[in-house]
Amino acid sequence: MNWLFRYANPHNFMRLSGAVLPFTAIATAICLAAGLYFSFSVPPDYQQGTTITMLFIHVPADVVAELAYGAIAVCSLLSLVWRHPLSDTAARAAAPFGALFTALGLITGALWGKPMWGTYWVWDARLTSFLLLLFLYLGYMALWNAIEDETRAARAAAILALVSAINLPIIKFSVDWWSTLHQGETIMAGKLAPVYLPPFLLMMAGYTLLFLTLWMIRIRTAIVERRARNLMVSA
Amino acid sequence: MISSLTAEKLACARGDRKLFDGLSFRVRAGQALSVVGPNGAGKTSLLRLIAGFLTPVSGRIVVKTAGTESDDADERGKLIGWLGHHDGLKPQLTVLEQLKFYAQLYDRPLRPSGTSPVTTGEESSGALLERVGLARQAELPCRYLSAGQRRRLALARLVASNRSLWLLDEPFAALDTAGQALVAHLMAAHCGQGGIIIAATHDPLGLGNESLRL
Amino acid sequence: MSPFLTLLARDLKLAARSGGSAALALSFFALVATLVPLGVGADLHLLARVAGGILWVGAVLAALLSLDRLFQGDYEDGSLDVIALSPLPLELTALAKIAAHWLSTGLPLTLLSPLLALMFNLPGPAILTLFVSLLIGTPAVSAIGAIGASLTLSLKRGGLILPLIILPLVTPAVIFGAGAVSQTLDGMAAAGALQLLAAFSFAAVLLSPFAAAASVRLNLSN
Amino acid sequence: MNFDMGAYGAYIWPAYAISALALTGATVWTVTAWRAARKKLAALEQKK
Repeated sequence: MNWLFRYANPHNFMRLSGAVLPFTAIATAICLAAGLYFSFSVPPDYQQGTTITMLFIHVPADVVAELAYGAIAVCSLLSLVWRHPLSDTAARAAAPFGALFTALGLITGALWGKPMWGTYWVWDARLTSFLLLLFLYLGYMALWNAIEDETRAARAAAILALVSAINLPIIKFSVDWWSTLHQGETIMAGKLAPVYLPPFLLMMAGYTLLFLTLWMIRIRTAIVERRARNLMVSA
Repeated sequence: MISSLTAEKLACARGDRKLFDGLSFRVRAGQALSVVGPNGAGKTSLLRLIAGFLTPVSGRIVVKTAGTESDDADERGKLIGWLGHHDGLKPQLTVLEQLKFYAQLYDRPLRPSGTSPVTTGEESSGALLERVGLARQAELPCRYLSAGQRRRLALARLVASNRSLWLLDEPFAALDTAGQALVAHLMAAHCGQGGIIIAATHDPLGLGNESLRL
Repeated sequence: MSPFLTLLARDLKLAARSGGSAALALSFFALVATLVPLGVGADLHLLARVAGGILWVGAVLAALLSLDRLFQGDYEDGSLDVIALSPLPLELTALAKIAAHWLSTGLPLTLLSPLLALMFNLPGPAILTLFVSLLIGTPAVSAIGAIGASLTLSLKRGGLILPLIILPLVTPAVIFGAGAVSQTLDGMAAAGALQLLAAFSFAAVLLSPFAAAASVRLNLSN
Repeated sequence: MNFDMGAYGAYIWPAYAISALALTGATVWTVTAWRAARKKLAALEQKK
């Protein structure tokens, strides 16, 4: 674990992230621009028609939403087991972006659903799971904000994140089970034709890189804010 | 039985604020240590550190018992009798119920009054309540107790827990002269049996003990 | 009596004496069940269809009512410090409190449910499924609820944040429980759903004490 | 490039617009907060 701690030290993190950030920012811009270009250059799908373009913004949002929760869970584990303060900062910083991507996944999913099923909201298993994920994010952030003492808030939030991470697959399983019970429909049917892969993969990379970039800036902001606070306290 | 407690270069912080640093002391069996200092100096934090509720930023606490040495907080916790700021009493329970609950929770069930002891030193609930001056209140729900009476019941609970390392936070608070004399008497008896007392207090303990200024 | 049973007995005594939290939960449960027909109409066919879901949701909400005080009372009056130093490990302390909460709310709610189910025109076999599902599912609500209660025990307004934390985590119980009832209604075997519910409940009761103990420990460092 | 989404445009364009708005908003918010924090720290360090 030692190598990890070397980079997890706030000072080293600032240096490392400062060096990496310009590259991720540029890569994000390139991926998103190219992704958008290809999104509007592909032919309509023989089944879904032009709604296939929805896929390029809906699925990446969903994937990043889950990725962010995974990131929070891993950081929480690091924080609880090795008591590393930077992992708390990192976990907290990821939450608002995770919630945002979850919300985007839900909104684009609803807008995709309307032309597909004629209604904005169907209680489809995936959408329902993501709605629950949004509530998990909201609860996590609310707990962070509710507890005044920062170290205690961090540990409490970490426990909640881990409990939720263990429960999340069970929740998804139960929602899938429930959806078969009520003959629900699934939004992602069939395999993606090769012609759609370039925009899909580019948008996927763009969303992921955007999340990583914003996340790093957010962690840096939190570190700088803590330094400023320490200066004010000691002055 | 505990033979000594040693603090080695303890440092304690609350949030970003440092309370104390490099704090070392030793208390031996039969001794009492009073921790004095202004409000906010960290008296309660020191007690919570010893109890294992808080972890020190650096330093360690070593407890010696009959030849073995340990700095494990859980091990230490099994020796501790705790009397905090709050008395830990439920308004809905009667004095006797409350006392019996804590005695059983600490696996030291009290003998019902009027029965004879099975082992030596086993006290009956009635005798214990008599000792702290609450015999007449035995069947009274705790919500009707005065602050001083609540403190007396908390003391009875402390005695019933039969622990050798007493951590007391302001043991004289809320007590009248007679109550303070009772505390002094209980503490002298505890030290007399080879126990250790560490008490955060404004007043000196009156046991000719050492004091630690924070 | 062992320390575990001692704590369990005390918490049950406290629940019985402090205005009867069981009575409050039961009244709330019955009230929710009364409001639903007033809201959706008295169509007995429709009521039978939604009964499983409504009664499960109502039971979960009713059980949540008294949950925020699970550790808070002991925390505020200093009892928790004394309990933490007792021979009883905090994990078992949490388990005792989960058991006390279930015995004083989950179990009474389960016992009341057949009566409310009758008022919802639920047929006999479905009532039995509902009863069994609540019996094996409500312990999970108490157990997961205990995690939330321990995380929010130092908060003055913990009662507001608790449902936000807990409800998403107990959805599997609601899904399997109410699902079992609708399967029975449709003439299918509900054993599969009940087994899933039992597995979820078992895991929750087994694992929650560890999470709750960890968060109680963290709140003692105050 | 083909921007003719046909009848589905009514759903596709709002979805893209909301996504773009939200992600741009998040970026602006993050960068603004970062700059403000940097400025505050710099001011405090100057005072020392």
